[in-house]
Amino acid sequence: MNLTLLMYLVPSLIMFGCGVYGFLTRKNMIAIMISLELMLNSVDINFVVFNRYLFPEQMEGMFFTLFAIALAAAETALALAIIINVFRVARKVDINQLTKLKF
Amino acid sequence: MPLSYTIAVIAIPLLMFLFLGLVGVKMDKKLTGVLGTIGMLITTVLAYGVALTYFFGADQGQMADGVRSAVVVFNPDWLSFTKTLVVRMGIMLDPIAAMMLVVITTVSLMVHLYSLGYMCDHHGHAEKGFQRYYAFLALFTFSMLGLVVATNLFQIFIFFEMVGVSSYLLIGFYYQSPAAVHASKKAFIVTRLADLFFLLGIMILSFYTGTFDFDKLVFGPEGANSLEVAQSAIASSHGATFLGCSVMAWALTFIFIGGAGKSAMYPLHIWLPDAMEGPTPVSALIHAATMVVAGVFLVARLFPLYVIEQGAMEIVCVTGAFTAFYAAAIACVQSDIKRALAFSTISQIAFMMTSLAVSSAQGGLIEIHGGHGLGFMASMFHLFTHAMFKALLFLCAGAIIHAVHSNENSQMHGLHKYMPITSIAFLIGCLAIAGIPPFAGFWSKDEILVACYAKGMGWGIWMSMVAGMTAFYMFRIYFLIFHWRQHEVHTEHAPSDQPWTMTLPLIILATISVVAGFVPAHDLVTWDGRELHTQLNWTVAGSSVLIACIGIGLAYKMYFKENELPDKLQARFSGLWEAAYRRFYMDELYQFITHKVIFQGICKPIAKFDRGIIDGFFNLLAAATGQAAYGIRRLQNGSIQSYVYLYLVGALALAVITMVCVLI
Amino acid sequence: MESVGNLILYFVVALVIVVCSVLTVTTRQILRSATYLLFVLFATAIIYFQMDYAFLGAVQIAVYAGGIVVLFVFAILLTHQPGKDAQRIESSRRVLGAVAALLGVAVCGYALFTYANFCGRQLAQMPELDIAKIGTWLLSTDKFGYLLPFEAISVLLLACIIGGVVIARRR
Amino acid sequence: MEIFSNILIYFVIVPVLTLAGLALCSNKGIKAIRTVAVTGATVLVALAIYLVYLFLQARGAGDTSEMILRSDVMWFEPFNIKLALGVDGISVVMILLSAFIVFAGVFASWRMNPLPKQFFLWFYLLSTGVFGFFISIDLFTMFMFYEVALIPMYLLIGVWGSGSKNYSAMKLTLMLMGGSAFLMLGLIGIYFHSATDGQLTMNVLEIARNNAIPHQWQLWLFPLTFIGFGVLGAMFPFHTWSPDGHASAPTAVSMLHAGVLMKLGGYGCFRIAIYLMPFAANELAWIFLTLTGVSIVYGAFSACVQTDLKYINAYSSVSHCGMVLFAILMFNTTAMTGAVLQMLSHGLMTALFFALIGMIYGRTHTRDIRDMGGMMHIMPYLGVGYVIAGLASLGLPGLSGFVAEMTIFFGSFEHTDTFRRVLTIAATCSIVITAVYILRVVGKLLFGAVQDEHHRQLTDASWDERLSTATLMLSVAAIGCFPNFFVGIIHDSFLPVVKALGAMI
Repeated sequence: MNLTLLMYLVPSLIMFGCGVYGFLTRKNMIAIMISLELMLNSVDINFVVFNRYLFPEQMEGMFFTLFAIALAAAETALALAIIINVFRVARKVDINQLTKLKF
Repeated sequence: MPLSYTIAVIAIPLLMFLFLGLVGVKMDKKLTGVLGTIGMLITTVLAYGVALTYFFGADQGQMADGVRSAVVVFNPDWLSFTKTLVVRMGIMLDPIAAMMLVVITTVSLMVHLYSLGYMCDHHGHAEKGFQRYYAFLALFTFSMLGLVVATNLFQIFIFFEMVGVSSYLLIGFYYQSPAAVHASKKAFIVTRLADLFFLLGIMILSFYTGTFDFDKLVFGPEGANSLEVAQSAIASSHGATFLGCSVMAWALTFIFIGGAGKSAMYPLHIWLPDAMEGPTPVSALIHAATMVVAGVFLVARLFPLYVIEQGAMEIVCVTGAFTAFYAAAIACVQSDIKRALAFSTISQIAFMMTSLAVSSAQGGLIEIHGGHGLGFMASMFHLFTHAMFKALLFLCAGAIIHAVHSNENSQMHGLHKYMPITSIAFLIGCLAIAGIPPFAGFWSKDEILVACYAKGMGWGIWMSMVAGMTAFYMFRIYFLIFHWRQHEVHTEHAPSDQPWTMTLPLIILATISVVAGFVPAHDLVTWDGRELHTQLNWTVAGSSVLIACIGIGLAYKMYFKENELPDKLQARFSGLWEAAYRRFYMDELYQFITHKVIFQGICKPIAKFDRGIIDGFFNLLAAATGQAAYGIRRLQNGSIQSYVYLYLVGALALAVITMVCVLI
Repeated sequence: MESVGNLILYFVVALVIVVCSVLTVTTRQILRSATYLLFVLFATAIIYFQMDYAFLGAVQIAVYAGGIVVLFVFAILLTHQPGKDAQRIESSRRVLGAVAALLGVAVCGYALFTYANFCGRQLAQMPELDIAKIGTWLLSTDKFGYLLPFEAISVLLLACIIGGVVIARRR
Repeated sequence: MEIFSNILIYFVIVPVLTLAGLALCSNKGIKAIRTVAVTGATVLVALAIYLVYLFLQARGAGDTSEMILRSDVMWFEPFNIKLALGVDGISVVMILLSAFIVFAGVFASWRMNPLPKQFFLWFYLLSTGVFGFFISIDLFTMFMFYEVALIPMYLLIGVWGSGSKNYSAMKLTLMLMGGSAFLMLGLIGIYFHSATDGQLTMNVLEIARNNAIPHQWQLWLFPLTFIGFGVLGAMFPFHTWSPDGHASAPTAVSMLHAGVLMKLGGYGCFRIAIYLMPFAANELAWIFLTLTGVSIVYGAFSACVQTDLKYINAYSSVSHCGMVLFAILMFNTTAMTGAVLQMLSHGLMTALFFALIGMIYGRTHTRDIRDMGGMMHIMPYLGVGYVIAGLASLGLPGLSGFVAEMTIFFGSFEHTDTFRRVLTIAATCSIVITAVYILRVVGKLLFGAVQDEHHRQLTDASWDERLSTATLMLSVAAIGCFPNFFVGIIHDSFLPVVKALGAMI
């Protein structure tokens, strides 16, 4: 039995599905961020395995993932900073209740 | 140019109106009145000059071959509709115009003078709005003079409107009284309705003849009254018929309706009794002597056309005859002195109208050319005399009202003792209108009756009967006011004759009413300008005097001394009496039509339709757009999760579609 | 033919990924959620190692597991009282989310299994990849040179730093 | 630049300069603001009178060209858009009318509060649009100025209005913009069929000369343009913006809007819709004749039961403006002359009406005639003014309404077919209904007893109000007394159109 490309894609797909589910259902902003990370991660995996399996001579996928990780880190940091700030003001993190800026 | 100073007759009242209207407010009240009266006096002198020059003067271009023709003094273009159809504003003198100048200026001068006293309270202080009153009087006089000297039909229409407005302003002079406001509104709208028909008539007539000008319409190109243009116009429109009548008949009928509105012919008479809400001198000037005869004047002006178009003439005749009787019947039971006089006016104007209309019946067109037209002459003559004695009666009524502060004859009674001059003047007026020789009314009314008998025995008898009723109701009023029983003095001041400014016009008018019958009208105001040789028809004259005497005798019997007879008769014929007193419910009918049908039935639904349906549609459009926007906005709810959800749905749908496409 | 160790490792990793992913989004305690995420991230790192991208795996562990998750934990601790469960998610929302997620998975899975003819590929040989090479590539402008994205990311990170400072500053 | 030697361009430059002057004034300096505004208006009146003089001189000297004072400046080469200027008799009198109403409007808003500077800024922007529209003969330029005149309306009503001003401003602007959407489609269509071969053009005169719009296209484009302008001309059933809009607008804006802006509609219908598409005009006239005929009677009937002074006047405008379009559609010189006279007359007397209503409203703070009475006693000047305006409206000879209506009726009556005859007679009937509602309001508002004792303290018109209304009253009387002067200016300008229409039959 060999480890084919598909075998890596399937867990990644499931991870992505979980991310989507979490993103859609969670109300807590931090939980949403976590779901987002799941999705990002799954995409990272895809990039890497596609690169490794299909174009082993090249490095695009790997580098893209590298950058994506960096971006994700920055984005998460910023997002969490915002969430904490919002929490400081509104004392809540539930997106259903944070409707002050709506419309 | 001969007679060019006629312009001053028109211009002075206009200038007086502008002057009094613009700067009068700043001036002393009495001064404005005196100024107005002086202006009117000058106008009157000039107008007499014009009339005398026209009738008797050396040749001013008005006499040709023994025929008195029209003189157009000047006639500039005012408004061009097309190259040929041009409205002109000018002055034209012909017998009836010259006569009307005299009538209008005389009565107007009397009213100006009389108002100096009438428009003051008992202490001699002028009423509020005195300046305005004189300004409006001047405006009215101007408009009326402009009307009678009109050179074309459209000019008459213009001044018809102008006199209508002056009348509106004067009836509503006491604008804080709701009754006056209502009456002025009613007068204007009813006459306006009539003017609509007048306008339609002018439109039709001018369309087929291509002109408004009288010198083309009714006076031929060469000399007087060759009817070529009119005839050719009628011939040219001969094929054009509408609902079975020739277009010309329609046009003339419509024009008559216009005149009927102003002259208060049934059923457009309803405004005139209400118009008595205005100051009494105004009633004397406008609603007895001058403006109300504008309709008669109009028909007389277009007389040659009516002669050709007998259909229209019949309508005039029937309307006139009916109105004469109808108004006389109502006048017999009115208790308000001015109302009674108003119905009397309606009746008398109807006499003139009928007289005009019967005159054409003297044979065919050829004979008319030959010089008949007694009715025309009689009508104009009656117009003249009636203006004098009816103005007299109204001014007397004004003096009485001024003395007793009431219009109801129940408040008067027995005034002969207190106001002898007024009483005598009133009596002269009554005798004149009743047709007792030698007073003015006898001569003119006699000619009318002769003309009516000439048309047919029935017409003559009918009109004689109305003449008898006239004598009855006039003396009924007279006896009820001046006799009946002792006057009960209600106020501190016992009623008395009024100051000279008011009495002098009464005396002058009474004098005129006595002598006016001897004016040789048959030489002067004939329809074709030729002298008309008439002589007294003894049969008709005798019988009409007899009928008048019977009427007077009946009135004497019933009303000279207080007695039960009137009440008994009233109880006996209560239905009829009530109907006549309520003017045969014409006002109620109009009220129903205007308020229930037009106002409630048309205007309100239309306004509702506009707000509800049409505006509603646009609002609905806007609301639908707004709702759609709100609906779409819901998608933009700020929740990132819904966005993702929608995005997913969209992406999945795309994917599914792609797959399906690939599969197929 | 893979080595058995490799296979076992793969299955363990796959199992961890699937189970922990599901747990991440279903647990009602947010701190646990972060912890499960950590496991997923570690498992992902192991995949990178398996793929011979050692540097990437190291970055994954250091940045993601070491940095981001720590941030999450801090944020959670700052905004939540420990031990308190999140509210139960209403079922309609859950069902809708699940349907959407499952549908997405189903469509992608269907596509993978049906059309992706490359899915059976085996792991091929790859040239040696050391850190020096990665560093050169990152800063070169040749083919496989990534200077431009590198700089772009730098600028972006700078912006993020400034943004973070601005946001976090007390007013 | 050569174009600056054309006097017409100054009709745009003067308002723009006034705008600039106003912008330089400080918000507080009410005196400076008034001075600038009055100077601008006075210069405009002087220019307009000079233009009439120039026009008469040119015509007197035998210049029979369709438009005088022509000049063209290329503006946007690819589409051949030019700043094409030129006037004929109709534009000349329209410019004169606009100048007078702007003048009166400035005085009517003498005590405008708050934000007088901003008010006059928008007011003059609107005027710029109006004058620009009347002097240009290029479709694009006309449309542009048309929009310039339209948009300030929204702010003028929305900011300075009264009552439900937001709703009204929105309604008015949206409906008029809806109209301009139609119009724009129409104009684009005309442009693309403006020439059979060679250069497409926006110039009205050239399009008319080319006469190249295919007949089946005309049948589409004519309704678009006619309705587009008809909305502004308050044509039934697109008139509903008028009552609400006027009711909420401040005095001067109502004046300018009813007095001038609504005239843009009639002018446009004539100058663009009918002139450029005579075939469709002939074919489709019956539809629009019916609509406008309905407008006339319908507006008059609706006015009979309104209780708000401005509503009465707005519905009366529907009736009177219906008369304008009605007459234009009669396609003969007399009726069309009447239409322009009616535009002048309606412009002046409605402006007068709105000015007076504004002044009364400013004192009593109500416009409901049921709450007022006996005003003649309290404010005689305004009362007399109102009566004069009313008499002008119901067609008293000597005032402008009469000559206009009569010319229209007599012109319309020249047609012998039953359809037009019936419509003409129906339209003629409106003179009675007009009398009814005018006298009703005069009776309730001015006459009778004073309804509210507080009204007894109110004052009569101040000098600026007197000046404003007296200007309009004199103009109304001038047209009414010397109609042939105006007819002489207007009359010949219709000949090309009537000729084009005649060629179609």
